[in-house]
Amino acid sequence: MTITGGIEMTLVSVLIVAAALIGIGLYGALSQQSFVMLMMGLELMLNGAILAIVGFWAFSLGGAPEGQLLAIIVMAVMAVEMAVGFALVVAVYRKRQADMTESLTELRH
Amino acid sequence: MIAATLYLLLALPPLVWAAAVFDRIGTGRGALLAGPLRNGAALLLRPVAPTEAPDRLNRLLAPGWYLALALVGLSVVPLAPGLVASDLSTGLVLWGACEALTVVVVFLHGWSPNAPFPLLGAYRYVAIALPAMLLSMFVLIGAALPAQSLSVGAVVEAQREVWNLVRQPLGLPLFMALGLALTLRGPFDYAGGAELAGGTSAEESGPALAAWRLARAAMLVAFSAMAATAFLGGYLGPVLPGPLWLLLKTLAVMAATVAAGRFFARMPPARMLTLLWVVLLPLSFANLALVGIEVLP
Amino acid sequence: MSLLASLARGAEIPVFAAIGAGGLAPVETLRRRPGLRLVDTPRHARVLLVAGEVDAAHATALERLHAQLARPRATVWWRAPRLFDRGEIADGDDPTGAIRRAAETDEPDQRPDLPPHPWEGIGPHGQGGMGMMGGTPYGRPMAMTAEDIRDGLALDAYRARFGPFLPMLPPGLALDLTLQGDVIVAAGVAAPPYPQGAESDAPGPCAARMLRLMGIGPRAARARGALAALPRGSGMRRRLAAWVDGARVDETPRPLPDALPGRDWTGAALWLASFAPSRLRAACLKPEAA
Amino acid sequence: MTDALFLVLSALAVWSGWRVFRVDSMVRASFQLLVSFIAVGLIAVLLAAPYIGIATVFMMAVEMMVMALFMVMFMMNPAGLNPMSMVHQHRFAAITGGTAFAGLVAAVLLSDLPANPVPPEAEAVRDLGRELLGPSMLIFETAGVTLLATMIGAVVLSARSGRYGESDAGSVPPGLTPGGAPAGRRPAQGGGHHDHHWGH
Repeated sequence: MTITGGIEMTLVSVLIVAAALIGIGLYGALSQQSFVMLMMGLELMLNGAILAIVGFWAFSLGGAPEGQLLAIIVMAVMAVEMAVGFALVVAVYRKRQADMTESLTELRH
Repeated sequence: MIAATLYLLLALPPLVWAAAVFDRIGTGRGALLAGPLRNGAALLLRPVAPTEAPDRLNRLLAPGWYLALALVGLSVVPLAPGLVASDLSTGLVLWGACEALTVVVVFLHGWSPNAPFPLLGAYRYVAIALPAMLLSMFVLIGAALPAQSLSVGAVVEAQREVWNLVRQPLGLPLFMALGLALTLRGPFDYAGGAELAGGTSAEESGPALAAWRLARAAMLVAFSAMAATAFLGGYLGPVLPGPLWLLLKTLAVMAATVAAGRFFARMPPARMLTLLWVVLLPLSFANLALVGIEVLP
Repeated sequence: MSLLASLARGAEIPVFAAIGAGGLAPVETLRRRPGLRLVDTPRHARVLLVAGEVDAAHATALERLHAQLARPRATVWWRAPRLFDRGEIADGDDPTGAIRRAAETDEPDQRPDLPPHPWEGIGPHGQGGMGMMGGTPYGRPMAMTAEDIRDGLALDAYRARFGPFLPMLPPGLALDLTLQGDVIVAAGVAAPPYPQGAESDAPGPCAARMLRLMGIGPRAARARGALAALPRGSGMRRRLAAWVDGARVDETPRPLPDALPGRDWTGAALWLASFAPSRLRAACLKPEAA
Repeated sequence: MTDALFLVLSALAVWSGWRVFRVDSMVRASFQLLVSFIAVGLIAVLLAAPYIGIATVFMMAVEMMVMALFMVMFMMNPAGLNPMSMVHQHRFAAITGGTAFAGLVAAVLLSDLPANPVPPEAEAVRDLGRELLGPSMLIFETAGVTLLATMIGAVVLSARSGRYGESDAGSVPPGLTPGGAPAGRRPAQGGGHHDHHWGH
């Protein structure tokens, strides 16, 4: 027992934190009406994914660098997601003055 | 590690004061040495003016974060072989994170008072500072290439034979552009400036303003120490002890940065944006490519 | 605390200058005076210096400015008749003594400390608009999307009056601006600049004013380099070059409501500063005469 | 010490992640998300991955700064003067999020996780560098090319010039339903503002 009440930094505890981030992110992505807030939910889920990847790398891969590589790829995915997401938001806003999900029930021109 | 932290904390106040003195030289006001202290004391005795519906927490904390980022950035600078406050294998990346967070903090400083000029300053600053930061990343990678390491200590050791300033002459001038942006001065002071009535600090007064100016001076010290380390060989030098060399080089970079801030005019932001993306960023690519060719075995 | 106070005793007095008619050139002489520091915003100031006559139409604006100085604060009227019954009067060429005396005093609020517009509390959400949009909470219209003239992304516009004592605008000039980001999309002149003496049309002070907006002092070598900071072929650059060479500039600007839209804030401030004060005043007065 | 730090940082990461969807100002929301990322980055540093951890902080600071700018641009509630809730299908979202969390936790607790920690003498950053520019160079380069393509695509998408002329030029926008009333701003209503008043 330590000052943390027995909680230690193990693979299980790291993964539970990651699961919590993914759960909150999913809630946000589903519940938010604004596109920008929706993307925040996706980012939070990817945040959890990075944590899980780094956790697995640290505790179960024996230091093989591929785990870190995967985390870097996820970061690149985040950058791509945000750039394309914001570009689409701007494009849709120019076209329809819409920045909320309900105003885009159709993608037809 | 603890010793290095102590030395840094001891050296910072006099260096911050030196930065304020440099800022005063040539303004024709006299009282070079005592003036900054007196003005600071007078500011501390003034009240903090409220604004309408501000973000109180961020308004209160922004100067503190700015100062903290300066300290964290300073902590990766080695004072002598093996004498580093935070001995990371990725010191340069940590410095980069401090740069990025500085942009966030300046934005918060302008956003939190809920007033037009601070917000305009915050917006302008972000638009200019993000590409300036990008620039510094390429320049710092160039500094790290000969060392084959992201550790700041290794970057210094790789300069034993020849300083990076000689090996990659474009590096320091380009890095200075970032320094001007980080420390909100002269041609890169898009957060403030006379045309925005002080920009992000237009609504600040009293101790909050004093703290912001102190943090700005501390960031100048941190930037100068980093520039001296990455391009001027840090603690390396003959005869004198290492930390003294670092101190002298830091003071030299500080003086050069202040002078550059006085000499170059601030462009309208659109023109500066073009300059950054069309001229300075390609220059930093060229710098990186040259360094890469140079270190090819 | 007493150490701090004794240290602060030797500090420079931060002064915000509200410039009235004929006050521009005299205030320039204060810029390098030891013991004083002219600041860009009333929040940084200890003393409000009213330099030159401010007409009664701007009395309310001046009183609001007074309220923006944190207390303790003081007012000095320099070559200006009092508009409200506070502060010291300074005549002659040097107000330093009066400013020093004023810096020992404190003045209460000139205006009652009330919000300019109370919370309306109309409608389901209190702001008085339809649904969640619109309305005028606290007397200010809720921001609404409006046309953007630069790249057509129609986001919320910000409408406000800027002036008449803003340090980056010619003194007395009050503009009703609509801003998209920092780009001006519509402009109206609410009040023309004050008349200034002939000496403020001289090349030296004009160049110095413009260079100050660009963050540098008026040394010749720097001023030459500063030309490169302005867009090539622009009128601003041409006029600054003329001033730096010591030539007078007698161009009259286009009417402001036509010329300002499309410029960003910095460009607009520099453009306004690139005309001699008398010519700018003439351009602002002409539409009224017509 | 490490465990205590881990506990504090994970609590911070989860709490600020939760606050993202609870604060009323979008700028605050994006900086709450930044705090969450910083906490995760510091946990990664604790987990002996200093490069990943600090690079996360660095990247996310920039990304959230841009996010905050977009937030302000598209914010429907300037200055938080109007109380408004921009949430839909709240119950469904909460249940789905909760289920996802529970399922993941169950998977973590029930599965037999391999234990093969990083050896203390491993040089994580050096290994990563050799991997990136050695065996996995193709992956790394592909990521680079993808980012380049993204940059070009984002500029094309968000620029004013669209496929059929200027994307905002005066023509009537298409309807939200086939043959329906035009969406977006209607000039007849005398001024560009949002037509949609959903919420609640």
